[in-house]
Amino acid sequence: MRMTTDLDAQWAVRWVRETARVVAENRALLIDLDRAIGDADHGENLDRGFSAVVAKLDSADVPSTPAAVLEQVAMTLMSTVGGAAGPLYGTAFLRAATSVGDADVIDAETAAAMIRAARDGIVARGKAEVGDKTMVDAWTPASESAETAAQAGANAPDVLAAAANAAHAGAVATEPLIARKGRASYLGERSAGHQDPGAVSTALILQAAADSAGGAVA
Amino acid sequence: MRMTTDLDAQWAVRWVRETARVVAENRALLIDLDRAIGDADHGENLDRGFSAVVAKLDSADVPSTPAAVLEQVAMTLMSTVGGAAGPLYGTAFLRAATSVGDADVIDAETAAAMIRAARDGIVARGKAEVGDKTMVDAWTPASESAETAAQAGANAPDVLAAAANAAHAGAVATEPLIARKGRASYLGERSAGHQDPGAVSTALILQAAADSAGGAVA
Amino acid sequence: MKKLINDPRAVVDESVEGFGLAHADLVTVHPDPLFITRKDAPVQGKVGLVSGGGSGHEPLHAGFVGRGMLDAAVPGAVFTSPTPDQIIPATAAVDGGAGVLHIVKNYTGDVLNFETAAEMAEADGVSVRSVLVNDDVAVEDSLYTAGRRGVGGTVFVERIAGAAAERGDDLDGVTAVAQRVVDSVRSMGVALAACTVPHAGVPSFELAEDEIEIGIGIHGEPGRHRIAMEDADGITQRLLDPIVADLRLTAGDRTLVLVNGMGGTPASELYIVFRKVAQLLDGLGVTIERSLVGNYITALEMQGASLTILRVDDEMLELWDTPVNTAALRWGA
Amino acid sequence: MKKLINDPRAVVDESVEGFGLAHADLVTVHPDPLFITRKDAPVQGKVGLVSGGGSGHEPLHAGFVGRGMLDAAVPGAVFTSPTPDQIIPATAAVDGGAGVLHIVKNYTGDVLNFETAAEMAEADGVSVRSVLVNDDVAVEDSLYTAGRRGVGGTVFVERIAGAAAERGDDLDGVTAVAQRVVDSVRSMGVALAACTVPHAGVPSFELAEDEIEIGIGIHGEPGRHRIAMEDADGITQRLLDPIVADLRLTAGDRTLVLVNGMGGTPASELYIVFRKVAQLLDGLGVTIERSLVGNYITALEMQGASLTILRVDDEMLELWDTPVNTAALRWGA
Ligand SMILES: Nc1ncnc2c1ncn2[C@@H]1O[C@H](COP(=O)(O)OP(=O)(O)O)[C@@H](O)[C@H]1O
Ligand SMILES: Nc1ncnc2c1ncn2[C@@H]1O[C@H](COP(=O)(O)OP(=O)(O)O)[C@@H](O)[C@H]1O
Ligand SMILES: [Mg+2]
Ligand SMILES: [Mg+2]
Ligand SMILES: [Mg+2]
Ligand SMILES: [Mg+2]
Repeated sequence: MRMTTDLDAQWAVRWVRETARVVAENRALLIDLDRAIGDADHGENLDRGFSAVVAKLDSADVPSTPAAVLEQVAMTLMSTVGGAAGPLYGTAFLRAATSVGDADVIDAETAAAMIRAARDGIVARGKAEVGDKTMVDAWTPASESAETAAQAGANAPDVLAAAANAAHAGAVATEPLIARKGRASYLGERSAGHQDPGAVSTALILQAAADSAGGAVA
Repeated sequence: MRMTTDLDAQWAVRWVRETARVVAENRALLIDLDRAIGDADHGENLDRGFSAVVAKLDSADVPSTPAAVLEQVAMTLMSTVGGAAGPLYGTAFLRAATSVGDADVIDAETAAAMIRAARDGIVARGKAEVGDKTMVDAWTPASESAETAAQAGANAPDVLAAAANAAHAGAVATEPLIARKGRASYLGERSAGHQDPGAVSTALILQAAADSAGGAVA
Repeated sequence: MKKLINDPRAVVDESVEGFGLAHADLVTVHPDPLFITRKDAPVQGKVGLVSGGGSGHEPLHAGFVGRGMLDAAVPGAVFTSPTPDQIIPATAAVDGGAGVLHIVKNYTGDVLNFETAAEMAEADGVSVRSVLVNDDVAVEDSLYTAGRRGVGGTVFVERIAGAAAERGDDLDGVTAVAQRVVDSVRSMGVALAACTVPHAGVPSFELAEDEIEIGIGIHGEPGRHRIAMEDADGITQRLLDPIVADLRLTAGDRTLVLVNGMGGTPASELYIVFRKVAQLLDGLGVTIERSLVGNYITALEMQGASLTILRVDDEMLELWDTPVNTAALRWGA
Repeated sequence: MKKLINDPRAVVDESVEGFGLAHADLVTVHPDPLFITRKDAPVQGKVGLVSGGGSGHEPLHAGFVGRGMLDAAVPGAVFTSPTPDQIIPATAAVDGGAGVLHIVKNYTGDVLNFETAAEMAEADGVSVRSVLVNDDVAVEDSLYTAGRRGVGGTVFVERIAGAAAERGDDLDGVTAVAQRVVDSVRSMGVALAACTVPHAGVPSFELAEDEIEIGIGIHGEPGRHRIAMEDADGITQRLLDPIVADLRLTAGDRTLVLVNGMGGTPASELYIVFRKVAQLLDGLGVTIERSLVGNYITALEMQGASLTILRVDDEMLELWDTPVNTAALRWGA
């Protein structure tokens, strides 16, 4: 069982390629969400970033551990995305890589710890709290659900699936909130009524993680 | 008969006041015509000019001869209208004044000569020929019809009415023409299909002259 | 129509008043009749330079009043040439005894009003010469038009003639330099969207989302023809080609280039156009000695650009580089 | 969307390339990673000034690179802050041994990317300080926002800190001057019509024909509230009041005023706004010592304006008046 469900470097590669695909597919949606309460670049920024990530994977030898893949993703995002999302997602992938260490495969608990590390990195960089209408509102329930699933004995793919589901719900739940961090906060009460673009992209990224692992997603 | 139909200084005053009125009334029309093949200011320019003419009449003793009234109109138009129409109409009224001399009243022949002088002044300033799609295309038939009417024994009001009718027809006839003078000439063939704003305003001005004289206009 | 204005009829007066307040160190605004002179006018012994025209082309002309450029600017109503009763006192106010040059853009209204003013100023004892700027290659200079329009080339004429006047050239000399610039400068413009004249209240023409107007002037008038939208490089080629042809530019020629915004175009787009102009001229072996990129002669908030190229010689370049101190063009001071 | 561009993704690269070609005497463009330095960088012994941010605000920042202002500008994608891998080499390239000041507009993205870059540049042995510009009074500086945005005040910070660096102040001194400007400058903006981000292709918001947005920033984002269209004098009052209140301007205060166009607003309208600002400040007994009116920090082709007021003292004014030679701000040189 362990042999088939733990996550290796190939999974990490599939994850980022799948992320690039869904980000490209949802580029216009993310731009539109950001247009409503921000500056209309979130979809473009992530598309540019993950395209670069894929280009990098295509051009060089694929790193041999999941952490090495994630670190390469982190560096590429940091140097190509820009804006708020660049450093935040960059930090998330960097912390995720660090938390995984030099293991060849990621089991359920490590997967949950990896998501927690990513989430904590974002909070450390951006200082947002739950309810501020940011990607933290997707990462925090994702991390909690992942931990719950891991404790309940789920395998790694299912841990990711739990995280993805919670992230989706968290993203949807940002709609009525009034933003208190990031660009949307300038709008005050006018920020209510729209989902946060970063929370939505977080859900897409975690969904890609689960899909690449073959986890059972609701 | 002569006592009642010849045109005195009061007629000249009525003429310019009536012109101010119809120009204000047709301001948007003249702007629109100029917007199509020029720069959208003809109505505004004439409205500004004739408003100033009226203000001048209101503020000072009314000159005692028709020529003196017309000369005052000429100077005011020259200093308030600007653009192509300012110097052209200014010259027209100045030449009209000169042609009338210091007579107290204008009879039919003088009226025809006055229109001829105005028309010739415009041609001298602007160098346009009939068919160039300018105000000359209204003034020229107006002047010819006025002369024909005067030779046929019409009284001064009817001379003006003949001029006004011909000016109207001349203005309408500019529609299919391709402009060769003024701003509309820059459009080349695209200038066809619109009446020339200056020809239309000429018809309005001559119509006002006739109306103020009580001439029988068709 | 949404504009940062009060009464549409007060636009020019209020705007020029604000200009005078913002640049009180450079200019004096004479309110009635309206004209603007450089602070230290008349400069004794120097030829005075007067230009003017309809408003709505800012910074032209008031933005070019000051040392090394114009002595007076005479603004008319929006897109309407000024009247002689403004031009005459402006001319008198800048006559330092060496006479005055009128720089007139070739439009019937401008020509007629400046002509009248020049005659009357002469009658008042001022020596007046005129040059007609007619650089727009979109308009054929033929029997069938009022002649080519004066557009972006005006900036070069005002600057280089202004430098010649500052250098101390006499009236004939300044006139000759100005005429030399007129003879060597050509322009071509494009509009992506029309402008709205305040007193008209509606756009001067309507363009579909995929149409542009080629060969536009600076008065919101429609252009020579309407074509399907193209990319910046394609449009730039369309602006450049007729200028190169008309000026007969060939390898070894030296030029001064203006990529001008019509008022509503971001600077970033103008630089994309300049990039292509530089590449294309480089390909022809033509050198760009100096350049300007920005809003220099506009049509209110029109979206679009124009390209102006002047073939320069050593003297023009030397004059170009002398100090100039105006609201919109400044160096060496 | 109609723009003078080629590929929407190449807008920044091509525009900066054109900028470099047009101002080859002033700047060097480093293409990959993209940043712009002043021609003679690094100036030995002088504190280096680096600023940057999303593109689309031109002439900010590249237009302010040159003597007496910035040593380097780092442009991100449109409305997107640049990345550390651009900021780090830009910082290194302008370090003349006296350290480098980062001038950062207060947006989460800018703050995070410059923070990272500063840390890494420090690790590489460059002394780096930062100032955060946060002058926009439309945004409450409270627990409930990301803090006030950096807008027009940036121009004053870059200029005055740049002058201090040119004067030879050390890194602490330049930082202190910059911080003093930040502490004394406030801004407020209005939009009449939105802009269109090239990669988005649709306007960033929709306004009815009789609506305006008050309290907008420079990223095409909606403002604090939407009100019915007013005349220029009324709008100007709305921009001025919160600034006067926040700065506690009172009779006898001396100021530097910027009436800034957002990219699609004619200069004539900006001067109408300036006229009212001058009248209102005069009524308060507040002096305008110097002023700028024009497009200095834009949001693509947005229609609208912002007002920035800096309370100045003798030293700031003296620094302001020293020579500056950049593409967009130039005097005494
Ligand atoms: N302080 C913060 N902490 C966490 N997430 C943040 C913070 N600020 C912004 N974000 C996230 O970043 C997203 C915006 O990213 P993006 O549009 O790429 O950057 P920018 O706001 O610089 O244009 C927001 O939707 C939000 O989820
Ligand atoms: N050379 C000319 N001769 C006669 N009339 C002319 C000439 N040029 C222009 N016009 C007339 O002037 C009218 C335009 O006037 P107006 O719009 O007030 O001035 P402008 O063209 O300067 O904006 C044209 O419709 C035309 O009738
Ligand atoms: Mg964004
Ligand atoms: Mg007209
Ligand atoms: Mg006109
Ligand atoms: Mg952004």
